[in-house]
Amino acid sequence: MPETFPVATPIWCPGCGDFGVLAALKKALAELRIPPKDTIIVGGIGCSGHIHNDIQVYGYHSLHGRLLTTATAVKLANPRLTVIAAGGDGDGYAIGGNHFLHALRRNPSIVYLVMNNGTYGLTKGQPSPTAQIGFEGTKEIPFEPVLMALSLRSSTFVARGFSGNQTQLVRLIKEAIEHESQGKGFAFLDVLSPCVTYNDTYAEWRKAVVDLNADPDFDNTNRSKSFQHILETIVSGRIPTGLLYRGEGASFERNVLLPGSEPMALQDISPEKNLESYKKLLRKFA
Amino acid sequence: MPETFPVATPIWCPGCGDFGVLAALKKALAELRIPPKDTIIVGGIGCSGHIHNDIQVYGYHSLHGRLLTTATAVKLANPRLTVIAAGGDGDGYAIGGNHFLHALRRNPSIVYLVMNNGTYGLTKGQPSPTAQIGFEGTKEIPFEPVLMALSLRSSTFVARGFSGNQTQLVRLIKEAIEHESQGKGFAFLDVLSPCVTYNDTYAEWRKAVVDLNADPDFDNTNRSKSFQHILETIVSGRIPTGLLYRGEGASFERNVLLPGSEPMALQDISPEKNLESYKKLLRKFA
Amino acid sequence: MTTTLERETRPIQPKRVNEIRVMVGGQGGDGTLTVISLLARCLKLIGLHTYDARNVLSRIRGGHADGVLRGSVNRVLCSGDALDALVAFDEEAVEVGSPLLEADGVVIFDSSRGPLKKQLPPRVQVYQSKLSDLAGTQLKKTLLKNTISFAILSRALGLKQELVERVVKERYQRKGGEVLEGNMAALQIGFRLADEIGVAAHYSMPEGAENDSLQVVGDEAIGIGFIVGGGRFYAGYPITPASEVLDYLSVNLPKFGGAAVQAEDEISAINMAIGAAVAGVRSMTATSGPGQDLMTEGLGQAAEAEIPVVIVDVQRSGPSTGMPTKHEQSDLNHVVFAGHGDFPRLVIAPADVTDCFYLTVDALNLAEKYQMPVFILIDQALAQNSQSVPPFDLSKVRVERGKLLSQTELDSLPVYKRYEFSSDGVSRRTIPGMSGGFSQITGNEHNEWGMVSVNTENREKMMRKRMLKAELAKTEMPRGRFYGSPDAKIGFVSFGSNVGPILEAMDILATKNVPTKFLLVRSLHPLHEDELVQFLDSVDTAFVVECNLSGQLAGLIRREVGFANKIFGINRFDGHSFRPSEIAQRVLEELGPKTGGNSRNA
Amino acid sequence: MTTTLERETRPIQPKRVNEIRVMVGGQGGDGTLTVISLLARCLKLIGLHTYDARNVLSRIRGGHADGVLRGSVNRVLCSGDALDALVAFDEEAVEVGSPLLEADGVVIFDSSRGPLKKQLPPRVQVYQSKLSDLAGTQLKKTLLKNTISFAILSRALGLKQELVERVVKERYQRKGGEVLEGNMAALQIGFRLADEIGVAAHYSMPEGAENDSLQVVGDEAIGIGFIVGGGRFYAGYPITPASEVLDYLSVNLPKFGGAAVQAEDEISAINMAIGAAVAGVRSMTATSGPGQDLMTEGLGQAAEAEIPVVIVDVQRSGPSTGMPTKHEQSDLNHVVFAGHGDFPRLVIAPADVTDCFYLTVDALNLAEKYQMPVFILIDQALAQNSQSVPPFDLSKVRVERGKLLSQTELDSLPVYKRYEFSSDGVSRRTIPGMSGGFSQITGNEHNEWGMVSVNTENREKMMRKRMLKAELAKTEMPRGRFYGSPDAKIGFVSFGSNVGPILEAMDILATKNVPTKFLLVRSLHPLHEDELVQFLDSVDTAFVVECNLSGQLAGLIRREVGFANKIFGINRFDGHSFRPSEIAQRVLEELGPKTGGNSRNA
Ligand SMILES: Cc1ncc(C[n+]2csc(CCOP(=O)(O)OP(=O)(O)O)c2C)c(N)n1
Ligand SMILES: Cc1ncc(C[n+]2csc(CCOP(=O)(O)OP(=O)(O)O)c2C)c(N)n1
Ligand code: SF4
Ligand code: SF4
Ligand SMILES: [Mg+2]
Ligand SMILES: [Mg+2]
Repeated sequence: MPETFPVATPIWCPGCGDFGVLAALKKALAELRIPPKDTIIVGGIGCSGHIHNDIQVYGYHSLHGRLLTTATAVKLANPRLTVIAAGGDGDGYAIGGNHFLHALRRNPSIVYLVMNNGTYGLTKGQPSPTAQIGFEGTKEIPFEPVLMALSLRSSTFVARGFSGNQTQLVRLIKEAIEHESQGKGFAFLDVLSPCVTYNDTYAEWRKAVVDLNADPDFDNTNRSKSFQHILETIVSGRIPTGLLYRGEGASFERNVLLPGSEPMALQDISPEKNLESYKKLLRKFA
Repeated sequence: MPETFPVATPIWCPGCGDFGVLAALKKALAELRIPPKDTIIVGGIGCSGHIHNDIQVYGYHSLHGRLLTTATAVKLANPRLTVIAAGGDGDGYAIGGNHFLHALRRNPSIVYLVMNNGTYGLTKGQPSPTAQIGFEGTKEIPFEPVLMALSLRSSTFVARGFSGNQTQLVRLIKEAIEHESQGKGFAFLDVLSPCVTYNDTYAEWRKAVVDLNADPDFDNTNRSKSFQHILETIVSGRIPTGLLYRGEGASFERNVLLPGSEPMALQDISPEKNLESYKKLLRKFA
Repeated sequence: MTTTLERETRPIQPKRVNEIRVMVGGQGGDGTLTVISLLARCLKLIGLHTYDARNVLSRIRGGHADGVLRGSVNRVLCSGDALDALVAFDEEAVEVGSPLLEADGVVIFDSSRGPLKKQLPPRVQVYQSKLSDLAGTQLKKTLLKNTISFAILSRALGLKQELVERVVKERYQRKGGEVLEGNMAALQIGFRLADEIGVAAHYSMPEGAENDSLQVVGDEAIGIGFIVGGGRFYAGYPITPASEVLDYLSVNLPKFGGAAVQAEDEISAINMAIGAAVAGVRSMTATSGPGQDLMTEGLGQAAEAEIPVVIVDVQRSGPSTGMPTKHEQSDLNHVVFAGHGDFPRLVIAPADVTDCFYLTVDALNLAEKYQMPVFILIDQALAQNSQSVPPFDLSKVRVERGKLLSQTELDSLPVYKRYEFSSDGVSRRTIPGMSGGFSQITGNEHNEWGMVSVNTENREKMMRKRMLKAELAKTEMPRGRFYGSPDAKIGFVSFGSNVGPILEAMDILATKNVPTKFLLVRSLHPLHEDELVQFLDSVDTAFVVECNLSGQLAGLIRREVGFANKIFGINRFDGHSFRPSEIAQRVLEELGPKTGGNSRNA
Repeated sequence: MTTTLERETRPIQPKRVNEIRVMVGGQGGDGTLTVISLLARCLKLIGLHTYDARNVLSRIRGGHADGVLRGSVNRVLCSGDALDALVAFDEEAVEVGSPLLEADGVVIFDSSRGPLKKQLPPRVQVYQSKLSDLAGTQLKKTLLKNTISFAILSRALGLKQELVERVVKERYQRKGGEVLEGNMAALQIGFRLADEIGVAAHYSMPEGAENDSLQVVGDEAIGIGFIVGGGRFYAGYPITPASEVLDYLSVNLPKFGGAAVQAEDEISAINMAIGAAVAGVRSMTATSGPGQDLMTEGLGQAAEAEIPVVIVDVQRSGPSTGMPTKHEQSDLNHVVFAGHGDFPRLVIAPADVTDCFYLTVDALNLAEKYQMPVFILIDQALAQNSQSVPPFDLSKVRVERGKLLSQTELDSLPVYKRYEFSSDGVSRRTIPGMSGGFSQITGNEHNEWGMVSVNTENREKMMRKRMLKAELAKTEMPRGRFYGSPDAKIGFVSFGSNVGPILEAMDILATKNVPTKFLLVRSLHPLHEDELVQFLDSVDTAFVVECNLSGQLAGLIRREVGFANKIFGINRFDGHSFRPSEIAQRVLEELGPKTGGNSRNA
């Protein structure tokens, strides 16, 4: 086997929440024995968006905010791959908001990990759409990605973890990867991952997080009930975490691809291979 | 008073739902006696996006999908104006989805009318994000803009009308304009407006629409209950209409602008006017 | 209601022609353009070549719309200068079409809304009748006026009734039932009407066997080329006049295990194309100006990260939303220069439908061999007007994947680096799923491994590596085509669908003793300087013909090879293609009384 | 732990200098750059002019980062070629800085992680000590190593202790408490350390009274110019190296009843700027390459719909995400040519911080007078490096709103048409809220009323109307600046922050008997052909100096005025600004043994 790229040392500040996400992701991949060669991480642009450099799998560093649309196409091109999109909250909820919406709508089987710190770390601490009121003068009510994810009737996996809770996070990432690998659709996992340099929310978040899956009243298969439960939790000043919703629906690749056909990426596209069908294409115009 | 542009004859196909939206909008503006000179309609790109040509007020024809962000800035520039953004579902929910999300998040006091026909009329009938399953091969579950609007905790006005129900539509547009004029925030009104040429849903929609405001059990001031009610209605095959949610929150212009200051658009910006404060700016660098 | 076909009483002798030009005009969306396609089919069946052009508004119904069909024993690449016949469903259509009519032309007019008002030249033969009313009363469907008019038109053109019936039948066979019956009935009504009042055969065309040419529009030819060239993933967002690529591929790609995705916008479209390419699929996106603008960032990403992707730009009238359905060639500057930073890209400009097919295959090969974005730049006329073309030769199609490694090749390497420096600037590629091929693909500056790097030496080498690829790719880019007399001192330089009008303008000029020659450029970036220098050296005056105001091609030429003082621009930017006569006219005006003189600089 | 300042024993004589150049280097995010700004303040207080430059990575902590400060009795516009002193917090900083050190330079090294390994030239004076450890043990805050080092540095530079104390006090006054105390304590530790082991004053600078210049970076100067020029609405999305404009305006615009909105992306930012402009507000957006790409469609919209908007492009190393924190000048092609279709735009290129201020005011006036998008194109070095500049003269600021009507003027018109044809192409503007001023503003082609139109005659007139505006605007665009000996046969042509290194390169060349001259271009589009023609006519060789690989400025010049055979490119694209010596060197190499000879074409 050829020698390939040397895994990088993370660029993050000491204490950055993203270290926890990286650790949990590595653990989850290892525990599930996902073959690295069949795994691709599509990173966003931001501090978080460097995560693909730090694991020995295939990596693609997308444009700012475009990781989901790129990852969707990777999946269509080769559904045998485990496709993990991972980026920041600025990347995903500010500039990338529309692709988030449409990924939820299409339900491609990819994992989407958002390292949510309420700020734009890499550009030095501007408020992101999830910034808490008061941060850097923010006055708008923070955007709640998990509620929005629930609001799309096609969403099938909505979860939130916390970089400070590794046990839960590893479990959630594993469940997300399983959802993806089984072709069940879009596995969305928002991870609270504090930016210790610009928006150090560790202490508040540690106090506020609550694992809804620990609440016997919480039903994560009922969209409206989950919505209500999450909303109430937020209004009461706590932060809901856990696997917040799990539903069923056809995945995008199932809707789009010819059942049973060879992944496009692996097809023999030499013209001889399809000569007869190509001739048919021409006949339509004769 | 100078003679100004001659109001255009709509470009729409005979029977297009957009005629009903135009009629209702004109009626609402007239009944509320909104001064035309203080009104601006920001149109999208699409058949629907020509509506601003058909009323004698100020008109701006935005780029495809960009009407909301443009309209938001118009409002900040001059909060005294009545700002109405009006466009199609392709414009607003496909290419423009991110600005929709962020308008909901910021809550600027503008009206947003979407002429929703489930298709891209002007480009000849491709499915839009709200296309029904089966239309032109659509397999994805249609996007529900009203649910998404509810999922943003900052939304303050979420409604749906039907071009085929003028009484209700006029009422809803009036309520939306009042919300806007009173500076209460973003008044979102999705209007079912069939495309008779490419996706003629008149008959189905007429059967399916239900006015939730007529249901005494429906509480449009409770976000989760409304969410649940709408979702159940949809799942049961009907289409919820009416004023679906009304809430309170600071508007974007309130959050952003210096209280009591003259609208930027009307300020005297001659340098003499602010010489002393300009000098102060320079002193910071001395 | 009685119908009368008001006929004037001059005796008509069928004129023998090698070519026929017909316009059908009416209101947008009422199916008048169907007449054009029915006629095109008829002419093909008797062995003629066709060219059609459509002129519509950016609205679905209403407003003037027309189509022109030109049939000829020779291949034609534009709709020419004049019309032999005009089918007009309203007065406006007569306003639009009649100025182009030959002196002895024929007009078929639907007088349902009143008799023709427009005064036409004396030798023009007008047949008018209340066609819509007739269709309404007798067939309960006013739109069948189209088919009625087609029957009358076919008589005036001297076409055989069986042929016409066969074509209409074929056309509506699939829909069957009412639709088929209605149209067949309408035909009969039309024939009867024509008989009743004796519509003469004004023209007689050479009739041969059906020719084997294909009738295809440029957008479709690109779609076919894409599939045949091994393309399997397409992402696009609807936009005039590029939607036909999406439409064609949506229907046909799935048959090959591929997918055409309607993205949420053009940013998504190009990033999807990039994503599929990263995974190892030949991918493409197509759009027009506004969408191109939105793809600018993705373009630079593909170049920096060395991802093969083909981007089709179907030009329409800009700037901004502009005139969405109208023709223009004004995106050259954009496709050549847009995007921050210096990076390589290739811009190929097919000039006819045949080019659209073959050059799309070339574009796919170039993209993959040189691992960079490749533009196919066409214009509305080329994209949407159908041309008769010789059947595409599938045996000429090659799929060349460049340095894409097989697993066996990869296994034999001691080290694999995605961006390894090499003598031709091209590095070996792997795709996810291969063992031992891990790579980091990134739009950041990177080292050979694909890891982010700001090392200055590495930076310089990486920049030169990428640029070198474009230089080498140039040797494989399509060469220009030369036409005309080598000795001529008056030259044309142009690209895209202008080839049609220019070739005919050259014929006109030849008849006026102005010999000309013509360099049809087919690679816009990099330009083949050698062919331009040679051509420009050899002429006194070079007319650079382009459908834009600012002379974008002329600007590129000045930038790359100079010759500013020989270049004179012939520009049109009103939303329409050039007409041959207009080009000839402008040349003559410029040359002044004594032809061949040196011209002033544009 | 005992601290030792290891001192070599050569006796030091303070060198009288008119200029001092200091680098401080360490790990990103650990505050080493604060030393630079403290020093800058000190030098200003003794009457010197300063220039600083920062070299950081695109990460928040870790990785090499350094800053260079140059203080001088004259205004300086670049960091020059060499260093007098280097403060290094790690070995890497010594690697980076030492090659630039003067033979008798000074190094202050933090040896907490071990004594300096790097072998330095014999006359270099090294002071090393465990500064971080000292700060950690004595002050419980290792970051205070910076302030300690500053004390030592100030000694080596011969600065007065009171001055240094005053500056540090001023700096931390606002934060007060622990922060202020910590820093003051650190200073004392530093001074004591220096005393203990007798750090010599290596330099002696002329000391005068505080000068009245401002120390400003380009991004801020644009922000100030914007406010003073009447700008009230700004929308932007964070991006290096343009974020400082957003930061500055977020703090300062609200004071004037304006707003700086952080948009969700750059598409939103430009469309917000457009929206505010439609409503009548002077508006602006700023971004760097990736964001510029995304603004392309909005640019065309502003041009077609004739909306005044100012767009600041702060260039960084491209393409794509590239090297986000690094310098480059490679967006010329993009800002001049990006966008489908033909449309007018203006591109202004400030060359120094003073220009940034005044030309922003000009840009606002031009945008509104000619109702079109105006670019301000700067580069990372100009945007983020601070310069000492003469106080901006507010009395020179004019706000010219062109044909924006007052209500009274509007009342007197019989007809109001937003896009009325006029002799200068500019139409009268109204804003919503005015009575009788209804208009339709659109990016579609339109007639004078602003109603969608595809009429061919109207189209041609509207296209020419818009283009005419750019031609007329040109007469008001900033002219270039000329430097050097009029008779020189060797010329430089350049733009932006290259002015600094080129002027110093000219001095170097003068000492080698190579007289040169220099045309600093400040309008990139339209170019002032006259000044270029005159300049290029007058030289044998023109070195076009630019920080990009492909020679974008050279390309523009060739396209517009030719002279290809006189133009020779000096290009740098490794992420750093030119150094004066490097430019001089390249000229000498090119000219070969006999200076002044004709050079080959690039
Ligand atoms: C089109 C574009 N706009 C702006 C930027 C600059 N930029 C780089 S990272 C970033 C935001 C990072 O925030 P987030 O995604 O939350 O990541 P974090 O650094 O917080 O992990 C921005 C705006 C860019 N690279 N591209
Ligand atoms: C950037 C861009 N992409 C594509 C288009 C082409 N386009 C024009 S209208 C339209 C969609 C119209 O659909 P919708 O908004 O639903 O309006 P409708 O016509 O149905 O009222 C599209 C894609 C465009 N104008 N600009
Ligand atoms: S700036 Fe914030 S998000 Fe970025 S690496 Fe540092 S702690 Fe993490
Ligand atoms: S195409 Fe559809 S949406 Fe457009 S005008 Fe016609 S009916 Fe209305
Ligand atoms: Mg973040
Ligand atoms: Mg629609």
